[in-house]
Amino acid sequence: MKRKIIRHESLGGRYRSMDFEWPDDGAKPGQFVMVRISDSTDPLLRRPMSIANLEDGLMSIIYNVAGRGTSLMAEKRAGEAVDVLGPFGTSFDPPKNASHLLCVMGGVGAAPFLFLKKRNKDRKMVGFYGAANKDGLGISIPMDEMHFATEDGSVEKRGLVTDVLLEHPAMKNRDAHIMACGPKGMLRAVDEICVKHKISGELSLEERMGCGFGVCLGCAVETDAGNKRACVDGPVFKAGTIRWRT
Amino acid sequence: MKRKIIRHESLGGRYRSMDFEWPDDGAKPGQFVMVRISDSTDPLLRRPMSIANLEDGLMSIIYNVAGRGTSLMAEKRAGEAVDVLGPFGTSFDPPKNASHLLCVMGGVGAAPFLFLKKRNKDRKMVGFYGAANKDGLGISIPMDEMHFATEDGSVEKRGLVTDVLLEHPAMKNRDAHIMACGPKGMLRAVDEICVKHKISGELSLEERMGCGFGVCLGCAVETDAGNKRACVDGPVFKAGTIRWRT
Amino acid sequence: MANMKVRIGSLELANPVIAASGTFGYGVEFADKLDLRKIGAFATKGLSLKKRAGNPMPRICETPSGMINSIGLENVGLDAFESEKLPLIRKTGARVVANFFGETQGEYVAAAARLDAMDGVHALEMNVSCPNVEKGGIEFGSDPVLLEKLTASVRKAVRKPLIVKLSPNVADVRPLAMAVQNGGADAISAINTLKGMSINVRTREPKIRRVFGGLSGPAIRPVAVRMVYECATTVKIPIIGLGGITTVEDALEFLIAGATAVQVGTMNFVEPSICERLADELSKWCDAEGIADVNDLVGSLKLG
Amino acid sequence: MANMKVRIGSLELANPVIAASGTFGYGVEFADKLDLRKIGAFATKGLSLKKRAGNPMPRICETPSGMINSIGLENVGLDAFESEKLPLIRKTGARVVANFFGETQGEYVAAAARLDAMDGVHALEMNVSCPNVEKGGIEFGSDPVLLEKLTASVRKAVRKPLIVKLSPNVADVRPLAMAVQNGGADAISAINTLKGMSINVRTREPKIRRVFGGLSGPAIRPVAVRMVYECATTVKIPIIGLGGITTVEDALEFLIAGATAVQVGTMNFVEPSICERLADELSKWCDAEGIADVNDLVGSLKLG
Ligand SMILES: Cc1cc2nc3c(=O)[nH]c(=O)nc-3n(C[C@H](O)[C@H](O)[C@H](O)COP(=O)(O)OP(=O)(O)OC[C@H]3O[C@@H](n4cnc5c(N)ncnc54)[C@H](O)[C@@H]3O)c2cc1C
Ligand SMILES: Cc1cc2nc3c(=O)[nH]c(=O)nc-3n(C[C@H](O)[C@H](O)[C@H](O)COP(=O)(O)OP(=O)(O)OC[C@H]3O[C@@H](n4cnc5c(N)ncnc54)[C@H](O)[C@@H]3O)c2cc1C
Ligand SMILES: Cc1cc2nc3c(=O)[nH]c(=O)nc-3n(C[C@H](O)[C@H](O)[C@H](O)COP(=O)(O)O)c2cc1C
Ligand SMILES: Cc1cc2nc3c(=O)[nH]c(=O)nc-3n(C[C@H](O)[C@H](O)[C@H](O)COP(=O)(O)O)c2cc1C
Ligand code: FES
Ligand code: FES
Repeated sequence: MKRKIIRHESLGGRYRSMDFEWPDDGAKPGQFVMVRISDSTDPLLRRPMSIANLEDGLMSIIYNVAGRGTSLMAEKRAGEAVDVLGPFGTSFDPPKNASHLLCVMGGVGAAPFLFLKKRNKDRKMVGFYGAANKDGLGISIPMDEMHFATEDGSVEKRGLVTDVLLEHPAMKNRDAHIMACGPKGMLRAVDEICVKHKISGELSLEERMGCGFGVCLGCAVETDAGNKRACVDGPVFKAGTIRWRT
Repeated sequence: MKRKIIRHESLGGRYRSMDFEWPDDGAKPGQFVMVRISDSTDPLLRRPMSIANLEDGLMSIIYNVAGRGTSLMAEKRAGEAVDVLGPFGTSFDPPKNASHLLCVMGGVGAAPFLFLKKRNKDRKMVGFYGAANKDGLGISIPMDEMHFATEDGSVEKRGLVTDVLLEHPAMKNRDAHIMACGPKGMLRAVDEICVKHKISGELSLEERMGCGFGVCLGCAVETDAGNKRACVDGPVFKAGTIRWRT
Repeated sequence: MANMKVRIGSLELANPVIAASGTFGYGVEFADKLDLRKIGAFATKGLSLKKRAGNPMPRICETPSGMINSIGLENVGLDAFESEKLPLIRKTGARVVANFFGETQGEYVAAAARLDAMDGVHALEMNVSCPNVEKGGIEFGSDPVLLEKLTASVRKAVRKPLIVKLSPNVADVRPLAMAVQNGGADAISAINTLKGMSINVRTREPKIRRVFGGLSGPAIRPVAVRMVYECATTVKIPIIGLGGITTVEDALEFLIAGATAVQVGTMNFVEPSICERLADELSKWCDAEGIADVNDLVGSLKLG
Repeated sequence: MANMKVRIGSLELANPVIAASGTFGYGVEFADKLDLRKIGAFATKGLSLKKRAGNPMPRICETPSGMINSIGLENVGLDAFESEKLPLIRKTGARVVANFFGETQGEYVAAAARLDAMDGVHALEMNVSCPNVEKGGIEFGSDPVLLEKLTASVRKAVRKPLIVKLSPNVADVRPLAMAVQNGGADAISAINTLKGMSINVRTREPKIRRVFGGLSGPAIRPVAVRMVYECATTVKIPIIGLGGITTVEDALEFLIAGATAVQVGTMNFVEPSICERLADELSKWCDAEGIADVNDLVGSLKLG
C-alpha cells in the first residue's frame, strides 16, 4: 500500500524517523510493518520496522541506517510515497495488575516502546536504555523513570543495560513485568533474568524476515512448543519459552 | 563521474531535458554519453544518450521515457547527482564545402542536431523532422528552414520524413550533405537515398550498448569493411557503408 | 474478453496464474490479501508424510534481485494438512495443487496416494529436488532413469493430474523432461531454485546456516525461461513456467517460450496480491492485443 | 600494509584483482581509465587461431541485476593479437592472461602453443564453454573425461601458467574441477556465464538473435560463490573466483569461499575503473581488519 510521507527527519545521531499517512486500524505497540524500499528488484525484499507511533492518522517508524535497504530508505523525501504493509505480529500485553512495568531497550529497539508509552500514558513505566555509545540512545521516550547504560561509558553507567535492570529495586517484586526489545544477546540475558527472578516478561525478537505474514518460514524461532514464526507468533514472545541457540 | 544536475524539466509532450555540470572537454555533436541510472544493480547497465548541447559548463541530454531506465532517470531532481561517462563515439563532420546541409531527424533523434546547430550557428541547415505524431516533434531546433512530417498527419505532411526530404530542391544538388539520426527504418531509407542520389551522408546508428567504449562487442554493425562497433567506430557512420539486415 | 482458461491434464484453471509452492503457505494465509477464486490455483508448501521441523536459522538471505532460502522443507505433515488446513482451504474456493516430496520412492508414492484421496486437492505437484536417501543422496531430479521410475510409480498410485517439478541444477534439462513425460506425468513445472551460497564477510560465516540454499527471484528468470523453452521444445505435455516472475511481461515471456501456465513465487512475499493482479493484467493484455485465447500465446516465439 | 601478492602457478600477481575475459577488450581500451599496473592482471577477450566475426545482432540484453550476451566469441585472431594488440599492451606494463578457445582439441593446443611463445603474455586461460565440433557439439567443459584429456594435451604444449575456466552449466562442478587438476592445470577459474534466454513480448522474438546467451552480473553471484566453494573444497590448485562482483565485500566472499584471486567482469562496463578501486579497497580492508596477508583470507569460511 503506497502511503504519503509527511515527515522524514534525522533524530540526531544514528536514527531517522519517518511519518506517513496511516488510518488508525487498531495497530498495537510491539507490532511491525513491512516497508518496500524501491520498485526495483534490488533490494528485493521488504524490511521489517516496528511501529513507533500511530496517532492522528500518521504512523511513525524510527530506523537505523544499517545497510543498503535503510540507506535507500533515507533518500526518500516528504511528499513522496512509501509502500508499507501491515500491521503484523503480536504486541506487548503487560498484565493489568503488574506492580511495575520495566522496559529494557537496546539501540533502535526502543522504537516500539515509544508507541507503548504513548498508548499507556497513565501507566507508570521505567525505561532501561542501553547502547554501544551515546549515539545509540537517540530515541527519546517520555518514561516515568529512565536509566541508561553505554558500553563505552559515555552516558551514565558503563556496561550492560541488564546490569542496571538487576540493580533496580523493582526487581525484588514478583509482580513486576519486564518487556524487552533489542539485540539478541540482550534479549537472552533478559530472558534468563525473568526465569531466574520468576518475573513475567515479554521479548520482541528480531529475526531475518522474508514475508512478515507467516508464509516463507524464514523467521523460525525455536520454542518449547516447537518452531514458531517470529512474524505471526511473535515478534513478542513470552519470556521463558524460547530455546536459545548460540 | 558524478555530476550535479542543474535543470531537469519536461519539454512538453514526450521528452525531458536534463542539464548537468560538465567542463567543455571538446565533445562534438553526434557523440554520446553513458548515464548510470542508479547505484542499485537493477537496472544494471548504463544508458546511451546523445549530447544535445554543451555550453557554459553545462551538458544537456534530451530523452524519451522509453522504459524502466528512463523512467527512473525522470525521477531525479535538480540538485541531485547523475553518474555520466563520456563523451564517446564519432561525430558529425559535414564537409566544409557542402552546398546544403540537410538534417533528417526522427523523434528523439533530433537531440544531436540541437548541439550540431549550436556549434555551427553560421552554417545554413535545413531540418526534416518526422515522428508518429505531434508529441514526437518536441525538440525545437533553430534550423534555418524546417519541415515536418507525421505519420498521423497531425503536423504538416502526413507520411514519412524521407518523402519530404526527397521533394526538397536541394536534393538536386550533388554537393548537398545529408545527416540523419532516428529509427532504423528511417536511417536505412536515408542511406538508400544518399546512394541513389550520389549525395554524401552521415548516419547516426542507435544500437543496443553494453559499455559504450568498445569492449563488450555488444553493438556490432556490419559494414563493407567487416564488423564495426557502433560505440567507437560510430555512432556516426558514412552513408553507403552499412550492410543492412532486416 | 479473451479466453483465459487453460488445461493441465484433466484440470481446467480459470486462468494461467498459479501461486508457487513454499511462497504461499497453505493458501489460507492469503485469504484476506486476494480473492483466491480469481487466480488459477495455488500450490501448497511442500508436504511430506510426517511433519518436519526444517533447518536451523538463518534460513534466508537477500541477494541481487533474488534471495536464497534453506527452509529445509518444514511442513505440518499430511495428517495436520488434512485435518487442520484443508477444511479451511476448501472454504476459500481455491484450486489447490498439493506440492509433496519424500526421501524414498516409497514415501513419494505413499504421500501422493494420500493426497490423491483428499477432497479439495485438485492436482499434485511432485518436488524432485530432494536427495534420495536410498541412493547415497543423489537427487531424484538429476537422473533420468531414477526420475522416470519415480514418476511412473507415483503415476500408478494417483488419478488426479500429476505435475513433476524439475530442478535447474542439471547440465541439460531435456532428458529429464523426457523422463517425466515417459513416466506418465500430466505436466512439468520448471524451475525450482538454483543452488547458491552467500557469505557474511564480517563474520566469515555462511549467511545460510546450512551453507547452501536455493536461489529464487528475478535474478534467475533468464535461466528459467531458457529451461522452459528447452522443455517445451522437447516434450508434448504442458509446461508450467516459473522463476522470477514480477510483471505481466515476465509471465508472457514464459507463455511465449512454451508454458501453458505460470507460477509466481518469491514476489508473493513482496506483493501478497500479485497473483490476482497478474491474472487481471494478463487478461487485459490479451484484450488490448486482440488475442482471443491465452492458449494462442503458448509457444508463440518467433525465430528470425 | 598487508601483503596483497598472490600466486597462480609460477605467476605472482601484485594483488588478487583480475579483469575478466570479454569485458576488458584487449586491455588497451582501459589504458586511460585506470592504471593497469595497479590491478593483478587482465584477461583478454577470448582468442582463437583465426579471426572470428561473431554472432548477428542483437547480442546483448539486460536482465534483473544481470545481462545476457551472445557475442559469439568475436575476436581479432592470434595473428592480429600478436602483431597489433600485444605491442600496445606491453607498453602498459599490465600482467596479461590470454583467454583462448578452439573448436577441436587440435585448435586448443595450437592456440595455446602460440600464446605460450608470445612475449608479454603471462598466463593462459582456457575457455572450455565451447562446443566440440568433433564430438557432436558437446561442450568440452561438461564432460570430465573430455576435459581431462584436453587439459593434459594443452598442458604438454605450454610452459606458462595454465588456468582452465569452468562452465556453470553442469549438474556438479566437482568432477570437472578434479579433471582439470588431474590434467595438470595450474589453476581453475570459475564461473563462466549461465545459459539464459529472454523474450521481447511485444515482438515475441528472443532478445538475443541466437536465442540463448550467457547470463552474467550480480544476479549469478550466489551460484558462482557456491561453485567456487565446491571447487576449493575438492582440489588443491588455486581457484580464481568470478561472477557478479561489484563491491569489495563481493570480492571478499569469493576469497573466503576459497578463491586465491578474483575476476571482475560485467561491472567493467558500468564502472571502467572498478578493478583498480577494488584492489585498493581490498588492501584497505585488510589493513582495517588487521589482516597481514590477503592469502590468510583464502578459504577462511567459518562453519557453525
Ligand atoms: C520485527 C522487526 C522489527 C524491526 N524494527 C526495526 C526498527 O524499528 N528500526 C530499525 O532500524 N530496525 C528494525 N528492525 C531491523 C531492520 O529490519 C533491519 O535493520 C533492516 O532490515 C536492515 O536492512 P538494510 O537493507 O539496511 O540492511 P542489510 O544490508 O540487509 O543488513 C545490514 C545488517 O542488518 C542485519 N539485518 C538485516 N535484516 C535484518 C532483520 N530482519 N532483523 C535483524 N537484523 C537484520 C544484517 O544481518 C546486517 O548485519 C526490525 C526487525 C524486525 C524483524
Ligand atoms: C548512441 C545512442 C544515443 C542515444 N541517444 C538518445 C537520446 O539522446 N535520447 C533518448 O531518449 N534516447 C537515446 N538513445 C536510446 C536510449 O539509449 C534508449 O531509449 C534507452 O536506453 C532506453 O532505456 P530504458 O531503460 O528506458 O528502456 P528499456 O526498458 O531498456 O527499453 C525500452 C525500449 O527501448 C529500446 N532500447 C533499449 N536500449 C536501447 C538502445 N541502446 N538503443 C536503442 N533502443 C534501445 C528497447 O528495445 C525497448 O524497446 C540513444 C541510443 C544510442 C545507442
Ligand atoms: C522460501 C521458499 C520456499 C520454497 N519451498 C518450496 C517447496 O516447499 N517446494 C517446492 O517445490 N518449491 C519450493 N520453493 C521454490 C518455489 O516454488 C519456486 O520454484 C522458486 O522460488 C522459483 O520461483 P520464483 O523465482 O518466482 O520464486 C520455495 C521457494 C522459496 C523462496
Ligand atoms: C560481453 C561478455 C563477453 C564475454 N566473453 C568471454 C570470453 O570471450 N571468454 C570467456 O572465457 N569469458 C567471457 N565472458 C565471461 C566473463 O569473463 C565472466 O566469466 C562472466 O561474465 C561472469 O562474471 P561477471 O558476472 O563478473 O560478468 C564474457 C562475458 C561478457 C558479459
Ligand atoms: S517472515 Fe516469512 S514466515 Fe515469518
Ligand atoms: S557498446 Fe560495448 S563495444 Fe560498443
